[in-house]
Amino acid sequence: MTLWLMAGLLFTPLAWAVLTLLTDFARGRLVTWGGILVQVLVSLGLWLTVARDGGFYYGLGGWDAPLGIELRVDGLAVTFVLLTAVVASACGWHAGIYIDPDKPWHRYFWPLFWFLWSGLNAVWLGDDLFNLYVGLELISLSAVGLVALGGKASALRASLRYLLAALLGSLAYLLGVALMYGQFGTLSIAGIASWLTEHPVPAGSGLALALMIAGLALKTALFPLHQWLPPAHGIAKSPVSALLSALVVKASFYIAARLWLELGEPLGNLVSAQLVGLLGSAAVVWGSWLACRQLQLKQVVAYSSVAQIGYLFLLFPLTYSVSESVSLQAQQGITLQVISHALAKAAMFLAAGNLILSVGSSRVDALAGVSRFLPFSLFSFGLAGVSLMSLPPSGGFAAKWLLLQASLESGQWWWVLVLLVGGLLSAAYVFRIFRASFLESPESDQFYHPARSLEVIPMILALLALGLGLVSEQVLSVMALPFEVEGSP
Amino acid sequence: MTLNAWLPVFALMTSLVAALVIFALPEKGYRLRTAVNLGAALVKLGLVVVMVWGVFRGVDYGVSFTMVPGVAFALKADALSMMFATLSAVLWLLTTVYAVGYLEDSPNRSRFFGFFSLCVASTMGIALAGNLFTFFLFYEMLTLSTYPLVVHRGTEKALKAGRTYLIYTLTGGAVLLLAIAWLHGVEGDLPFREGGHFIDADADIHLSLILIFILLVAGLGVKAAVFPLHGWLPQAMVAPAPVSALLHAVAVVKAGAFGIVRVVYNIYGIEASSLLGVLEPLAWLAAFTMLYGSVRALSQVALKRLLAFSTVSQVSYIILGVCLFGPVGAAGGLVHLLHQGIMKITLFFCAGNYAETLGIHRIDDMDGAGRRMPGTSLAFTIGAFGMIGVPPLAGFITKWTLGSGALAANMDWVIAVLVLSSLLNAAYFLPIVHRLWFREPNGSWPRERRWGRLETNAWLFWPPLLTAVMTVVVGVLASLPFSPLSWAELIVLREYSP
Amino acid sequence: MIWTLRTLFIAVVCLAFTGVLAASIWTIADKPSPVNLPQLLSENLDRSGVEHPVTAVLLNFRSYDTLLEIGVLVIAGIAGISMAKTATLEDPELRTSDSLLYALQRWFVPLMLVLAGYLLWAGSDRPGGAFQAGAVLAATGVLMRLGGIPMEFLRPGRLLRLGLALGFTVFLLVAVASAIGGEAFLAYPPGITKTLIVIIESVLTLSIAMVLLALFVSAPVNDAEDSEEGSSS
Amino acid sequence: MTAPLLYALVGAMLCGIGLFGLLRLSHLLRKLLAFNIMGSGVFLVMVGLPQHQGGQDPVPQALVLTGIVVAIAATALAIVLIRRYYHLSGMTSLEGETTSREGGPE
Repeated sequence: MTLWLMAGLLFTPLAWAVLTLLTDFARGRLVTWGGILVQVLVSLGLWLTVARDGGFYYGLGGWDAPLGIELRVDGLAVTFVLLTAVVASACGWHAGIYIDPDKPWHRYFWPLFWFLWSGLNAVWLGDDLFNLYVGLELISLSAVGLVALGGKASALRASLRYLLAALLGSLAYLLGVALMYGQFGTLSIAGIASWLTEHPVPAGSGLALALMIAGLALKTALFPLHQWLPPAHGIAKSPVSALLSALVVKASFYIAARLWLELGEPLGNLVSAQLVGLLGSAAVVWGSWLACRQLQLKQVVAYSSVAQIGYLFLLFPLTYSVSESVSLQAQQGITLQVISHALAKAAMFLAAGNLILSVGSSRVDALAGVSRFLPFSLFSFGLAGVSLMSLPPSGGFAAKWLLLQASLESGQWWWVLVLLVGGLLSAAYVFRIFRASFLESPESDQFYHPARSLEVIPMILALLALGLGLVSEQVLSVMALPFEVEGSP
Repeated sequence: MTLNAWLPVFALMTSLVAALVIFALPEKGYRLRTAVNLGAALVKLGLVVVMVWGVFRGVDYGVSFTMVPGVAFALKADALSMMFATLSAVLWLLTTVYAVGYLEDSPNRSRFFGFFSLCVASTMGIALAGNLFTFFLFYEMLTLSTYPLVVHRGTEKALKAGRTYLIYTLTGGAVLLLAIAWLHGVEGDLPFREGGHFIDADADIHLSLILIFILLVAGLGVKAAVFPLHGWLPQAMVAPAPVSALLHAVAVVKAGAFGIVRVVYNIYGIEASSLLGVLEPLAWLAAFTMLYGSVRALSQVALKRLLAFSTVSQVSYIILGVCLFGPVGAAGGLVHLLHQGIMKITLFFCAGNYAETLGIHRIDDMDGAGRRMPGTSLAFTIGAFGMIGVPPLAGFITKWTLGSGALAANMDWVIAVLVLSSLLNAAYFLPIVHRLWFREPNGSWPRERRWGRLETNAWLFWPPLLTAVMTVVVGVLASLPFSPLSWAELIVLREYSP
Repeated sequence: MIWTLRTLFIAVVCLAFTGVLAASIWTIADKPSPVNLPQLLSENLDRSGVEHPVTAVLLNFRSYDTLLEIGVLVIAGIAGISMAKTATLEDPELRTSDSLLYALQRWFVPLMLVLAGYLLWAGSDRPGGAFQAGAVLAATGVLMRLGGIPMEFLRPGRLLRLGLALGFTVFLLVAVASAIGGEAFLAYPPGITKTLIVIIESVLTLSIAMVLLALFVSAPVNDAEDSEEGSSS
Repeated sequence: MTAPLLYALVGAMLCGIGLFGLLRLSHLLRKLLAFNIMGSGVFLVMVGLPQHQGGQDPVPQALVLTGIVVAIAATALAIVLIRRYYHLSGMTSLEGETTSREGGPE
């Protein structure tokens, strides 16, 4: 059973990529919707399996680490697999209706979409440093392809910028992998971690971790390495933006977090942990501030991603040399933040796309008066905003609560200020959109209601983000499952 | 789980479901929307009445589950929450009736009533919250759902007021969250409990507790419009009259005041608060706000702004009452939660009627309006007299009880403040009453009204009269069981002898 | 002035980076690594079905890496041909009448094809393999294209897409088929490992050549027509 | 010092040079070349470092082969993008953009 679930997870996206490559857009859409169903079922199946039996290592091709590639199937990984299934299905469903099927180059949307998905699954489950690199590249290149698809010069510039940043990030990561392999002779994260628990830390190994995390931070667009993100996320088609902001940046963060949690205690140091946290805080403030100043709707949302990503990096200081309970709280908080941001941001981008479709302009001030038409998408946008502002009962709030607790308990009260100020700043940019929509202006008569199904999708995502806070205990409990270590090196 | 556990949830859901249904209804579905609105309000009132009876008999209503690791989402009905719940359920019904009339033929009604219902759902949640965490959850939801109501008119002025409102309340919310998170870090998850949790607190956490108390009051004080955090309230007056009525009489300011009551009684406990020495400064602040609001009200020219400053002053009565150590003063403060709600909603309904029917917004235009709209003006007069504290109206009961409580608590200066405040109340309300009845009309509205017809739309006419009658009734019958005063005494009894 | 300062700053940063990196390498090189992977590998080489250890690693022990790697290549190919929107890829400027090039072609194309075949075959016991062969094959295609020899299959039609996907598909099918046979994923059934690997290598060669060639010819020559949502308009 | 270690150290130098190029150069093709130089440096480190003491190690060799393919795919994609970008805008660098500067109005 597990075999089939793993196969479904890793190979059906690849198979669907090939299938959709051979068809045109309209048929590719049907094929994709079928594939989405399979993926959702498989992801759910694996999640249930892990929720029932606990996590395990899975050696691909019958070869265990360190010789072969091992996958780490634990609660966190399957939670993200499921999250990906939800968000990517929503984006795929939305894209099928949203994207113009008559443009010949749009047929390439589906294969790229499926490659992206397979890369994401590979990253969530990966436990092999080099395999993670290949997975990252799979994600980056398909994401760049999606941004550039059929674009004009500005889209190409954005995608080039994105590509160069992603490549530099990958190289830094790969250099770290090279050093790690040179030092430990294995590529398995679990192998390195277990060796480090029994032996003294060898000299010169901090740089490898630093390089990897720096490269991944660049790919995650941590301030001040964030400049590539807003143009790329802002200019892509809305379903693509949603995928990028919701999932793609999370993939590189996920690897960084995994590395830090497994290797950070022996190889890291306090200064760098605090520094990463500081950069995250700067991202929160600076990203929100710039989001307030953007004139384009999707740029607002894109800069908001920069800010929200900043929170994620508070994981580093909050898990370094603190008590077990604080570390757990911080991990839970960050996990919730990842999930709720993924859901909320996907909802927001999709809703923004619908709004742009409705008013025929991408500017914020073009929204004047649209509130009168009671656009469903505006409502979804607002509900997603509640989560971004981390107001209750959203998942964002639950995340913030846990992070507040972790900061207070570990005595690092300065992060408390960041969390509170960040919430207020995000309220500033979210309500800026609402302010525009509530303005009663005489000329706002033009309004086009997009198809209902386009509007329903962001609403579902937004409601999930909102409701996540109420069930966060249940969601987090899957992560805390015991992990079967047998078979680990 | 039994039905009892679910009653608070149902009470919460009535308005939540109503909100969702209303959002889904088309703008033109006027009848259906009104029916949903009134139906939900009536159902909610019924549920609340059942729970009041149950709480009186000592039934335990409550439901709770772990929401975030370490914290529970808890709904619970105790005597205090029923007081607030009753207030909002009764006044929601009346305000809905009023709003249906007030917004006749205006645009965006679907949006308005949707958020209006959400707002009431939040208020209900605040009333029924079983711990600070849950309280905060609904407290923020209230902020969000009132924003669209404040900016409802969509003018630049309204949007500016909305922004001010948000800046104040969201910042207050952030401070409150900090305080709650800190408190949680110190003591863990604290359910609201009669007598509080900190009576035997270690001396080494006293400083943290005092700091947390200050933060809590600062966070809650924004909504309660305690000086110097009151700035949003007069600006928010651009909202339509039913919103002002609801915001000022029931939802927002009361949520803040109610929160402070909860913190003092059910988190810290009155004795522990007194022991920590935090009550006295709070009492001084409340007293100052009482006087400050009244003084500012004196110089207002717009009727609704005057009422807003009057609210600033009146809400602090509640806080002052809470700070008086001793059962009598406490009852006085608590009962004002209800009394002020009833009186102030009357005044706002009347102000709305003047604006809607005669186009009066400024005080100097009110000359002689009493002849044109006697019913409304009668209601206004009763409300104003109540505010001043004329016996036997509701305001008198409050002030009398507060005064006795102050004496019992050996805080004689409070009497002076009460007297001074009443004089100031009279100083700004009596001239208006005088204008209404004894000046020649100078407005441009038609002088004579046609006989056989109400002075204004029936939907607008009856709610203020009804609340005016209530103002009289709760004053006259204050000593009967289930009167607000008796109920407040029941709460106090449970608090002081847990 | 600012330009120079900036350059200087970057230069100093890069130098420092190089220094730290070199120092780190120096330190690491001192100690033997705790896991002796080469030994483990040679112990298991028999079971891999290939004699050459690098090929064994690529196509057996770490075949998932290779599968994804081909995926990356296909992505690049897809993204490349999505840029080429012309129906015809005939580029008159490229059609040369240079007689020297013709002469070269006549000699080189067959030679290079043979070389590609040799590289592919050599992969099982010597350095070499699918990628090298594919690269040579692609170079042959480039040469042909420069010489103006029409290559119908490079039109962005189904044939090209099929070619792009071929190697990847076969690889994937083998992976799935092995599971149907009851093995773990990407585990080759014992006995026919060698055959399967040779098949995979051959189709991979074709696909790799196809992708590289497609990327070479996807010269974007027409204007984009799609409007963007986020761009200022 | 053995030959593999020398490779690794040269790789470190190439990394530095490539990084400098990536950060300093503005012409897109040069940036891309710089990326490839840095990539080569990384591959050299990857191959050189483990073989310094352990002797022949096929694993890093295989990894580098995979890495090269990935790098080639990325380079090819970048070139296609650069060509198309040049075709549409006539520009060869990302600088000089006035439309999407950070913070400024767009």
